[in-house]
Amino acid sequence: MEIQLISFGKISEFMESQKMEIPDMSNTDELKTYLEQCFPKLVGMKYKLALNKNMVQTSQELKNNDTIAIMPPFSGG
Amino acid sequence: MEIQLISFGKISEFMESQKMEIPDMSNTDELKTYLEQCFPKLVGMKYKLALNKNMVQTSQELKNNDTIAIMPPFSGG
Amino acid sequence: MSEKKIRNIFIEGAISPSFIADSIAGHSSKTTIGGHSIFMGQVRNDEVDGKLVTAIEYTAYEDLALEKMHEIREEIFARYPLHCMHVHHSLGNIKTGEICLFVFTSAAHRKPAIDACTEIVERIKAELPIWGKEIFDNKTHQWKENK
Amino acid sequence: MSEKKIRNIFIEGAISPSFIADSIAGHSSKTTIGGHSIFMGQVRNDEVDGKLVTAIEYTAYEDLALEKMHEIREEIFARYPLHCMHVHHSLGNIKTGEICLFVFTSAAHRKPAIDACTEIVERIKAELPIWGKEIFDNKTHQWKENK
Repeated sequence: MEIQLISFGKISEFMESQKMEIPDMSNTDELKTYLEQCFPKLVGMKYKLALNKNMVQTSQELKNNDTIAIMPPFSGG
Repeated sequence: MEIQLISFGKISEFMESQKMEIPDMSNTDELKTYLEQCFPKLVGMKYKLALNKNMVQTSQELKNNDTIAIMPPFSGG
Repeated sequence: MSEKKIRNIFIEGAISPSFIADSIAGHSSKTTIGGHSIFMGQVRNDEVDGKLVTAIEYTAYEDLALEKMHEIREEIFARYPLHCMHVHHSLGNIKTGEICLFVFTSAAHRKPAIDACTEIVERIKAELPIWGKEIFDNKTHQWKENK
Repeated sequence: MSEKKIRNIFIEGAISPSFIADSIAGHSSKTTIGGHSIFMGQVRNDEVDGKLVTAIEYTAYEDLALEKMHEIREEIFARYPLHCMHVHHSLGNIKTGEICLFVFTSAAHRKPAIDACTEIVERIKAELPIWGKEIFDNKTHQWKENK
């Protein structure tokens, strides 16, 4: 399956926004595990996901062509 | 004795600022009683006194030529 | 005795938005500031028994008010890590929609700026000998009272 | 479903004092307003390990931030009797001393204006996907984190 990855803040320094071919998987928890394997710098970092512009609180179902944003802690204001 | 009376707000509508000759008296509590006799509209009104530009919390000694301000509740801001 | 610098807070007439803008702009060289808090009081056209407020006429016992404001300023600076604080209050006739009070605090971080500003506004209303006379559209009036 | 009017809060570059003055002046015709509360965030020249911050570069996940700000706006209006609320946040490079956040609330009485303003500032910092990159005088940088 394919997903659109968007990264922000310090995460964008080692993970570019990109279309990404990933093994089939069913939810965002599995995706986190996968991403942490591909981008070991993510391990131990605080970050949140947004799935198709909705904040992910608990694991969400993942579908082909979904857009996933990876966001480090906010620092607006 | 003589005092300088200064009035503010709605009190100034019935009690003009004036130099006032009053019977000798020793403190501001006595003055309040006297003023309420001279200006019956004061009775039952909420007001504070200032003696020579200091707020009167408890009765203060009164001397000849003191300045007494009579102030209804504040409404600045 | 410590030296006392009594500042004037009173402005004859309304406080203009451009006066406020100049005050804000004056802080851009103060680069240790991280947060500013502002409160502005504006004259409302309240309705009382079918009459509309068209203006408030402010008077004050100026000497005592400035002394008291000085005390408040000292206490606020003692309790909050403020960079600066500015207070302006109108005297005279202020029409509905015009600004009659401007309180402006600045600090490195937002919390002291916000908390100090709020406390200053409360204390101005409670402690400064200032009176507002609400002028109605039929030329009658009533004296405001802060709650 | 209720109709959603998503407002843009983002401004490219710093927020100027004259922008703020115009915003204030625009409220003088709203004569049911009695109190305005404003918070402004300003870029500080913090020192970190001997390096000085010269600017903060702000980026945001704009779509999500605007959705979230819309939610915050609806909740604030549901809880406080506000007349109006305005929020502006900078994107791009904001130099020390410049203003990057402007929150402006107005109500008939001071308390809802002040309380709502404070709550909006807290929620913007905690909930909006915005990132600040502190640029140091030696061209290195570090990513800010709100506490």
